[in-house]
Amino acid sequence: MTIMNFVAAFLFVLGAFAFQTSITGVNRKIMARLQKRRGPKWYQQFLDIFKALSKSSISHGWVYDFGVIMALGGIMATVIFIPIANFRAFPNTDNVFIISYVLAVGMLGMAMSASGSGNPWASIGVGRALTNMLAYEVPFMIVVVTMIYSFNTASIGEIAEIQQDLGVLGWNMFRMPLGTIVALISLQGMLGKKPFDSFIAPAEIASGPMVEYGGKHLGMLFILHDLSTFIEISLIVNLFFGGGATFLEFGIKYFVVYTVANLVSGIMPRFKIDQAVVFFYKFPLAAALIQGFIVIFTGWGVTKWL
Amino acid sequence: MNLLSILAILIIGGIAGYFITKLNKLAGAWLTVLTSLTALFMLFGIKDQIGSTYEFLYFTFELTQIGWYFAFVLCLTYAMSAFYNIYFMDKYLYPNTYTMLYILSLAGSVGLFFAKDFITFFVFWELVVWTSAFIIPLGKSRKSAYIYYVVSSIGSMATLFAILWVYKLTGSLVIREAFSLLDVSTWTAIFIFGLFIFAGLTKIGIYPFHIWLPLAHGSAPHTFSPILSGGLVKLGAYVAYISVVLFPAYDAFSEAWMIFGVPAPIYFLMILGAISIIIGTLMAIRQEDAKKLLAYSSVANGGYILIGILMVDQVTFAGGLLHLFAHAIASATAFLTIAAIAYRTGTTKISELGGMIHRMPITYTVYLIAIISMAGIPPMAGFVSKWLILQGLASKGLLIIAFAAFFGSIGSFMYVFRPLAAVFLGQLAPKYDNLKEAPIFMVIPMVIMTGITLFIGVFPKFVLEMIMKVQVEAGITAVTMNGTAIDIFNGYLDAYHVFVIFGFGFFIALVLFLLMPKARKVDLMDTYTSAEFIYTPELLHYAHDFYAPFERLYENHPSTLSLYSKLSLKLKEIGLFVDYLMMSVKPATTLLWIILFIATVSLGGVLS
Amino acid sequence: MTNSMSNLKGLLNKHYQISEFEEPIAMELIFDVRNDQLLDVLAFMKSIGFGQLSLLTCIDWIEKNEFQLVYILMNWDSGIHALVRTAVDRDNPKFRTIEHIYPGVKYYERDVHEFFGVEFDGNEDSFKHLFLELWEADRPMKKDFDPEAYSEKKYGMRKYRTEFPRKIGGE
Amino acid sequence: MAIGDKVEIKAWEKLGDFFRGRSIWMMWYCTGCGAIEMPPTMTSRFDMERLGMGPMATPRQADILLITGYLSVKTLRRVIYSYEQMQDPKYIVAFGSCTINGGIYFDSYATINKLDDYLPIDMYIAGCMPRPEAIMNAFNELQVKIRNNEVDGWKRYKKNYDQYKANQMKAVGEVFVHDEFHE
Repeated sequence: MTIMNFVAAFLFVLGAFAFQTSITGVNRKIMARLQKRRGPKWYQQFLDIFKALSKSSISHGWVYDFGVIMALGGIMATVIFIPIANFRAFPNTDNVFIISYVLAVGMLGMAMSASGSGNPWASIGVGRALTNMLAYEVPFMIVVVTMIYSFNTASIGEIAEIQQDLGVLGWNMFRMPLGTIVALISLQGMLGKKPFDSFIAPAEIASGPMVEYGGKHLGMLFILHDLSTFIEISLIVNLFFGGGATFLEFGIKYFVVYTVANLVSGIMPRFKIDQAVVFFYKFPLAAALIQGFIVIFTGWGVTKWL
Repeated sequence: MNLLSILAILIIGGIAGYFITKLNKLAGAWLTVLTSLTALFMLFGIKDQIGSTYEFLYFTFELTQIGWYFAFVLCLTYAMSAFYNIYFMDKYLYPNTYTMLYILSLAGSVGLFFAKDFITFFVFWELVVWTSAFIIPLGKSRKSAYIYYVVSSIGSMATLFAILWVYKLTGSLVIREAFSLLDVSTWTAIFIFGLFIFAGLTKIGIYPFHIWLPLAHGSAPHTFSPILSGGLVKLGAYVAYISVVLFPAYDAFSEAWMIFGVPAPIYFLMILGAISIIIGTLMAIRQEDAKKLLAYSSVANGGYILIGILMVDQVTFAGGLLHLFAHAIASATAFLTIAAIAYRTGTTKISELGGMIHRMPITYTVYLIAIISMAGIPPMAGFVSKWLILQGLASKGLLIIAFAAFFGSIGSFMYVFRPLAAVFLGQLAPKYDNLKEAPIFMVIPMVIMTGITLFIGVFPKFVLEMIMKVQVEAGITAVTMNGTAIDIFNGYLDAYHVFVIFGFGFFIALVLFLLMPKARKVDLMDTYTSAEFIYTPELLHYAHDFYAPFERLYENHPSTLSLYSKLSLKLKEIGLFVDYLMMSVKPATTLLWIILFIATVSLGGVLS
Repeated sequence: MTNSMSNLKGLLNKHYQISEFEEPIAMELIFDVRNDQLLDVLAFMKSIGFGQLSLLTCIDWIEKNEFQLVYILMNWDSGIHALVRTAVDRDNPKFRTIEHIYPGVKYYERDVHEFFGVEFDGNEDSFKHLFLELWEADRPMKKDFDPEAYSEKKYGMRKYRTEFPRKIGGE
Repeated sequence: MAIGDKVEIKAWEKLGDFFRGRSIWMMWYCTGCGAIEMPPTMTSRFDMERLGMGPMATPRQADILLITGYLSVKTLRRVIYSYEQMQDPKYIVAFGSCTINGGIYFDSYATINKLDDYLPIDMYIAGCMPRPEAIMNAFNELQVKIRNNEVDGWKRYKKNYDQYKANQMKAVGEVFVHDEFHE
């Protein structure tokens, strides 16, 4: 807990923000090419965020501001917990449950400030966001539990290292294929990408919780969105694709996973919120439980390997 | 200053309370505050006399670590809720009986935790059941008191039967001694274990016996529901502790059938706990009344506690006990905030309230921290306990229970957020314009409880040390701590580091926020309504049917209450039929009985 | 389908002595009715199958100094559109409501009142405004209302400078 | 304050202009017949996103309000209400001649003739409805002007606010309508 840790953590957060925002910019170009148009410049996402920060803003009361600050603070703390390629801002804080629950602090902060804005659309959007979270989080967590049970550790960094020691075939993508499919599906829900983004539907509920945000609040929420995307994608890369031995390897895997998620979201329609819940409690939940029972009872893929 | 003096103060205080409140209601209320506070401080006084036993008439008490821990939780909830009596006393029909029953129920539960033999245990158990059964009808409905009493007495009768059976088998009534002498076949062991834990299931409100909890908590007087869900539910946890740890459950079922490495009867009870988590969460999400919502959340959290205690291992057991503490504080605080709102506005229905934060900001912050702890989000105490439970379940590989645990914790985000958004945030109705903040003696306990939740959330060492002593006393390997971090074999949680890093992140966000030009304050009604003009705040407040799309999924859900009423109707029919057979005056039935008699006699002759 | 058209005309002629009919296009019948007969005719038409009142509108004949109310009915079975017309005095436009025959006419009567000023007693809603917000001038659809003058007075016209640019080749 | 004279611009506004000039969010409020020209401008043939522009759902998030064509009195009330909900700095682009002098609806009792009386317009696009090329060219032009800090519609609105309000009251009577449909 020395000053160096805090400086490293701050630089890490800045780096994560810069890295993810530029990848979002590149992906906006890829999405444009998907729709046969040229798309913006790669640094357009930076321009949007700093433009939003430069505008004047309104406030609906202290909880409206406090919620946004708490959300961004929670998300920045979660970014500090993420281990990448043997870099850890603080030792021993990369526990899976800590990351997924501090992520919930960010969600709760934004939900509180959105409802505090007094707009009914914001409350409807938040209600949908929490229902959506109930849908995608449970199957993902079951897969994570099976992983903790089989690797006997809940720290993401150690799980990534174990996969790296076993070489390329050691990645959980090959060891637990069903689990990886479930994780990628719930990744769509985590990122709020197309099939499961009914809580920020722009035309239907005027972009849900974001309805009353403008100026610096909107800029901070854009930063929050990019950082939470960074957290979720690096969570998936570390747990299922063997994390990176070096920053470069991690970056490539990160880009591939994010682009695949973006392309899937480019072509998918939008589920109604109760359809999303029903969908997640059919195939993904069943696949997660089957994967769990395979690993626990027979040990394939973890203890016994071909 | 020993255990007997605490019990003496409580019992004498209770009886004296009856007469004092007759003279002056306020004095009676202050009496409840003083007695529960002295009980709490004296409890700390006798912390070093662990292990000593006491004798009084034919009651014997023994000061154990586990008893001390439970008594500490109970006294804390009682003391904090007692402050509310000051304001609610003149709202009750019979204030004097209320004070007496209030203090006697605390005396009952404290005596129960330190009972050495079964008789003392059962006497104080019945004292608690009776006193709380009479307090509940002081609130809105009598029917819920009947259901509460019936379900509790089923549990206590089952436990009484088990006690007498153990007494017949071992000849001793002292709890620890009787259980150690007991060596019976697996099936009788399962039967005794089942009967014993029955009282625990009914008190915690586990699946088949959870029907009384929402009714009793929902309609109990505003100051007693925090105690009901914060304190009295924990009695069931104590009985579960006895029937799993003192009664050698794990080695009694060692050769029983094993599922997932857990003996079958214990695994069955954990499944019941898991079901009650899921049912509690689903029902809490769709409640319209804030108190019923919190009652169902107690059902869900009761499931967590039961699963934690049943596991009796290093991590999940500690998680269960810590969750007991964290849930007691968080649920009591949440109920107190709802009571404060009911005191000011007179209603607890979510759709009738809105925008309370503008008039009651302190109550809002207290409620916010309470639900952060109930939902198990860092940096609150609820997170540490849920973390322990989830780590334990993950290490044992119990997938179904883990599914229920995750469903419960993610679902708790939904139902804790519903009152936050619909009652506290959103538009303020004009009729609540001149609302004042909760009075001073309501704010004090709320702030203390919030401080405790936050403090234990950041430094769990203080409560975990008590739990480690309990684990050592129960013969389990205690959970290991190094410095402020919990360091177990498959996980590492330094709550203090998490809090500091969260503070660091918050600081960066705050600096970024203050760097930018100041935001212009805008009224709540000046909001985006797609360019249409709306002037009445009630129209613009989204509170009724908050999770409508999700609730539609399980609209016509099967309810256990209707199952029981169907059973009782079936019973009535059988009764009527027997009555018709035996009591009717028609000659045909007497003729029937004569023929039957002759047939049996002649048949008997043939057979022999 | 002509027989239903012809026996419709026969019925109307027998009961209400309406003789002249117009059929501008197939399946459409237009005829005039006196004021006092209108309610009976409409009730009669509804009874023989004209269940839908598609529209009530009004025409301002300023030279004949009368408003002409047109009720467009439709018969779902035979597919015939019937336009029942009646005249109302322009200076004192009073008429009775037919809400009890065709309830749907409530908002049409309110619309006609707002734009023409015809009062339908018996339907007290019709005196409230419907489309025009905060309107204080005369009824806009009447022919003696000059919209251009109103627009100029209320919203003002853009003044264009009349002197043209200097001659080409000037400095 | 004519646009011509350069007032001393604080560094903050200069930096802001750099970003505001390259990323503009359009409010999704189609007021007239020109709105149908926006989809082709946004989709693959002309792709407005190349300029860093995209639609946003609510006035709080948007920077630019497009008045696309004729503007009836009732819509003007809603436009004024939305315009005032937008965050500074905000711009208005008016399409076609109906916003300049009433266009073909100059003699209608329901539509206004001179939008400039009621709202500060930053840019007009000629054409009875301008094609996407004209719209893209106008947006490009607008972005250059924003970068050089020459767009001050919102400052004009704030400076002579009561003049604008007086004009609005003359035409609209009362922006906030109280009747049975808006209680």
